[in-house]
Amino acid sequence: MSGSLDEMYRDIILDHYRSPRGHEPLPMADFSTGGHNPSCGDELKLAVKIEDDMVKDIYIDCKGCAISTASGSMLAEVLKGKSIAEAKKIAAIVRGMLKGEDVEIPEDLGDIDALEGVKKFPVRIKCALLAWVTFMEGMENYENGSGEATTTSVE
Amino acid sequence: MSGSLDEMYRDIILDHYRSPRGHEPLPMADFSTGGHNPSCGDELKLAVKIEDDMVKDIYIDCKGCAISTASGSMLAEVLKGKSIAEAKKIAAIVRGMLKGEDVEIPEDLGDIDALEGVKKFPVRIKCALLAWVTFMEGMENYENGSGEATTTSVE
Amino acid sequence: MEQKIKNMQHSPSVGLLPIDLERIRADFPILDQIIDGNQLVYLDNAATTQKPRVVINAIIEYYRKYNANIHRGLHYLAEKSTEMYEHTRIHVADFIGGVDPKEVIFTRGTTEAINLVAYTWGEENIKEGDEIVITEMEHHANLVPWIQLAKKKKAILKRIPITFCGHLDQSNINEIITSKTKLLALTHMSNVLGTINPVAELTALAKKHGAVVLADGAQAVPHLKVDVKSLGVDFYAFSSHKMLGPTGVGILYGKKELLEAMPPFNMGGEMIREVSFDHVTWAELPNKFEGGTPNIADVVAFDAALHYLEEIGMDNLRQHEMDLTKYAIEHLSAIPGLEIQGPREVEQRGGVISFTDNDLHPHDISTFLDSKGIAIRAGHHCAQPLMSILGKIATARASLYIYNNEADIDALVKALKGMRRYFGL
Amino acid sequence: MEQKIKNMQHSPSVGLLPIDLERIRADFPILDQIIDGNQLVYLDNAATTQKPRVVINAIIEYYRKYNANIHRGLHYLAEKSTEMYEHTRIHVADFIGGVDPKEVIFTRGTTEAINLVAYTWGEENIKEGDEIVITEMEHHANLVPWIQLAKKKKAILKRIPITFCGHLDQSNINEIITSKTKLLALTHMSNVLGTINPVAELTALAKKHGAVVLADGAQAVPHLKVDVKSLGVDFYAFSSHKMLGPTGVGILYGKKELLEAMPPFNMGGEMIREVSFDHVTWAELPNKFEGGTPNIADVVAFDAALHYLEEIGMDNLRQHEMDLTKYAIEHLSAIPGLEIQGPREVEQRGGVISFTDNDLHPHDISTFLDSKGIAIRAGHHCAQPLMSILGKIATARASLYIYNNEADIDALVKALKGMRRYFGL
Ligand SMILES: Cc1ncc(COP(=O)(O)O)c(C=O)c1O
Ligand SMILES: Cc1ncc(COP(=O)(O)O)c(C=O)c1O
Repeated sequence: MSGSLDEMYRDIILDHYRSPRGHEPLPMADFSTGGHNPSCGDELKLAVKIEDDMVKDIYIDCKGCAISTASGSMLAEVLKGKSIAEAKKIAAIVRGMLKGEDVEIPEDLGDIDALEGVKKFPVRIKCALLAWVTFMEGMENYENGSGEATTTSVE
Repeated sequence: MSGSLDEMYRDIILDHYRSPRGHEPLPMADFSTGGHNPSCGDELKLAVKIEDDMVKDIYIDCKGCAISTASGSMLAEVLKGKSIAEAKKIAAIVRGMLKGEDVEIPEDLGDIDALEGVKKFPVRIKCALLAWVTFMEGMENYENGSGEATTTSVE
Repeated sequence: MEQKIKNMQHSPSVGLLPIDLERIRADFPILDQIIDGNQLVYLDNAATTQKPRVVINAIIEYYRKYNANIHRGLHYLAEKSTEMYEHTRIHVADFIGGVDPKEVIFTRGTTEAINLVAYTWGEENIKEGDEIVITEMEHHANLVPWIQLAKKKKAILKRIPITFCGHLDQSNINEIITSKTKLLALTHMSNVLGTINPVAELTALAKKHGAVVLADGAQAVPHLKVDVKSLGVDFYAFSSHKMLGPTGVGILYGKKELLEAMPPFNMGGEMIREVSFDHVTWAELPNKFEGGTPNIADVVAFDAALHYLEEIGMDNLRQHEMDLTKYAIEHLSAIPGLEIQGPREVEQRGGVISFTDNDLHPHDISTFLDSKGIAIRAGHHCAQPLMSILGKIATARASLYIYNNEADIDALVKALKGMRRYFGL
Repeated sequence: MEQKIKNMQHSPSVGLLPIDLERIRADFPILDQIIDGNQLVYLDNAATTQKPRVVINAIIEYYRKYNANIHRGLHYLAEKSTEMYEHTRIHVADFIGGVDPKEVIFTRGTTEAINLVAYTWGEENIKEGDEIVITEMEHHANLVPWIQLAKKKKAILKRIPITFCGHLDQSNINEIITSKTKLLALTHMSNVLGTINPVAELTALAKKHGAVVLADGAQAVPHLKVDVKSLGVDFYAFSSHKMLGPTGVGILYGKKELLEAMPPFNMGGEMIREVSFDHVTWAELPNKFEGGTPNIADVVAFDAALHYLEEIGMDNLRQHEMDLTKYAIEHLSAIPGLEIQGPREVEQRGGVISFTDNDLHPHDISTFLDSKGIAIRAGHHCAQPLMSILGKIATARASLYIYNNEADIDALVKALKGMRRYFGL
């Protein structure tokens, strides 16, 4: 393998995997959407409550591997309480980082830089990406006023 | 190559190639037919005059290589004057010999055993075969009363 | 390595076999690999197998001494390479039970072999309302072409379900295979469950209704003695790379009458008889289906793979794999949280062992095992519909071949035990 | 051998080149062959080329160290082999002028590449009454698929004729390529005449009428610097085995918009996104067109062939072949009874030299030369319609590549002179 195991499965990742955040159902969500990684079979449900242009609360449930579960959990933790603009910016940064673009992770993003270890495992990058691109697409649909739940895919 | 050059191009073959027999036009033929080897482009015209169940005369013209030309020339020489039954038997023997079957060439067939050298050059066997199978098919059509000229192919 | 071979010699189950596992392992250069400090344990054989030295050498020898384009050449190299290429065809014909070499078509792999049938026989013979029967355990290669053909022709796709134990469920078979069935397409051995299907029996039933039968032998020919004539199938497909041979070579066996009646597939050189701008006639079998320059070197080298398998003996190979599969299933079953798919009885299955962990995703299992030098596969194994039927999003799959030994299984089992600890479960 | 290399060093035309022919020849193990007492003179390069040691070694190395199935594996070998396979794709994209690697599809060869387009783009886009334009000098691979498609769709096949000198005759080109033209399919370099066709120019004309253009680059990419973007073509096909690479690998370049809109070809693993029993969606480019296990080892080794060609430099290679073609045409023309086909000017042609003897059939020529260790090809070269236009039943063809030298030509010329004596002419 290209990287050492502990580089990917850092303690923070394993912690998020074992006790994922954002697991409390969110019945009054403003939008809910789904993510799917056909080549892995991973499936993800995401619901977001918006208030005053803020991401008030996030529900996320991932039937997937440690990486996609932890990544989704981190998303829930980090984006909760952020303004929509901030949340979108952060999601774009994480996506860019995972895709190997030259972006810098702001210091205050807490656990998220633990995802960088995944980059050494090219096949697993899409696992880490799933939650973030699902959020981005869901948010875009919400802002465009399309209330329909869609399914975002990564390949 | 699998055999030595002189094994295939025996003097007898080269002699038949340089002065092919059966080249005199046969205007009153009882049947005429054509042969074709698509992979080589070889083309052959054959006409036969029958009298009293005898192969009275043969015209053969081959636009082909030394082997197919010589083989056709030998056919004209050997089959001329034979009874239909005999001619058919000889053609079958030559075809069998070229196809590697366990047949014996009667001694009185003259030059024909010179064709045996061709067997060492698998790709050239069909060249030697062309005249003989064309004759056999033409004769069969004639005997079945189908007067139409057909084209026989070897592959 | 030393250590492992010693283990083997002490193992009664394998030690009794008339095969010399130590010698066999030494024939496969890649097995000596050290990856990140771990000796390679290769258990991804259902995906592709490793190659013995004789196969690699056959490729080298071909390119060093005989390389030329085949069929039309009148020079020494062209004659030699044609002869070698055609020799493999004769060998394959013999290997699958003594068919006519004209009935053996070289393709890129199983996938192309099945698509060939779909594009030619299928295109001409499947009509609106006809029924195509497949099974729920098909690999995408023996599924997607038929789904698409059925859609195009407005034909009906019916499927034979599977039981909880991973066998074909034949309880309603007479409602599934009927006089409306035009094609039965089924796998001989499942690449997920390991199940060996009763191909001869189902073929006999399909034949009673006049259907054509295609069997996907990608996982069967490498592991079982296969006789396509006694199976009775019309078409049979498999891949060289899954049976010690090079990548890029597959075989379609087809009954002569069917192949002769079918239109050609890839059109170009070698597959024609005569071409003018407005009319084309086709070459005889098998050339009609091998348009263009084939994968000559690898077809030639595949011969060496067949020889190698014959030297071992397919019966010995099968016995070794049954013993090892039994050993593996026993030891894997003892690991808490692990669930094994497919039949338990080794007589009814091959050495493809799919498993899941109650808590861990197969991808994490595979990545973890990789860190110990153990190569398995994780995912849907190109059988997405089967995954949903099994209620799994994916499985981990360890798959065996002739060079695997008990030490490989021991390494797998030991690593899996450590895994749950690593993930804190 | 010694003798020949000495000859080379004395040859001014080749001696001036920035290539070291002696070193190049030493890279090709097969060139040392003694056949029936004669040193091999290999002049059948248009059929297939020989392989340098680096290519053979790349295959060995792949099987000894990296062999695994690609794309889905989460273990070291699978990651490595996927990376190597995809690396070749990037290299090919660069080699043909810097296209998007997604636009590079691996096939078995040129034939499959063209058939892929016929079965997918052609099947969907050619309608009754549409016109497909080809040339009179097409190889069957770029002819039979279009003849059959035209027949099936009731489309019209039109052709660009050739002049006596073996060029495309453009005098009526505006009546041939019109607004009815849906596809222009033409060869970049003729495998019989050697003619290099004005692909960019004709593509521009076809594009004015909104047609799609496919160029058959099987004989061009190995010998010329090709930039598919500046040619402007939509599809471009070529084969690894004709440019020092292994057999069993071909390339289809296609413009992304077209490839994306096309249905897939061979269906099975790796080319799907999601499969259920009644619905299938396709993977993204390039996977959509690479169903099943590809010819991994040979794609990986093709990379070494590209490197080798780049090290020589395509411009140097072309210069060497022009010099040698000139030398060959000069000396062959001086043989009584010999007729050479195709353009005389080496700037307008490649090193494919077809010739006939007034009295001898090409098969006899080829067999005779073979007895001297000289490998040429004789026949219709998979271009039967061109043969009838030339009024020949077949031709003999000597074709050059980078490792050929003047000694090879000298041997050919000497043998041809002896030949007429042998046959008593
Ligand atoms: C001009 C041309 N097109 C197509 C082909 C077919 O290539 P392949 O046999 O590699 O598919 C050839 C070679 O035979 C060729 O010379
Ligand atoms: C049962 C089965 N069918 C078909 C295939 C496809 O074989 P290939 O990828 O060699 O075309 C495979 C292997 O992946 C398989 O296991």
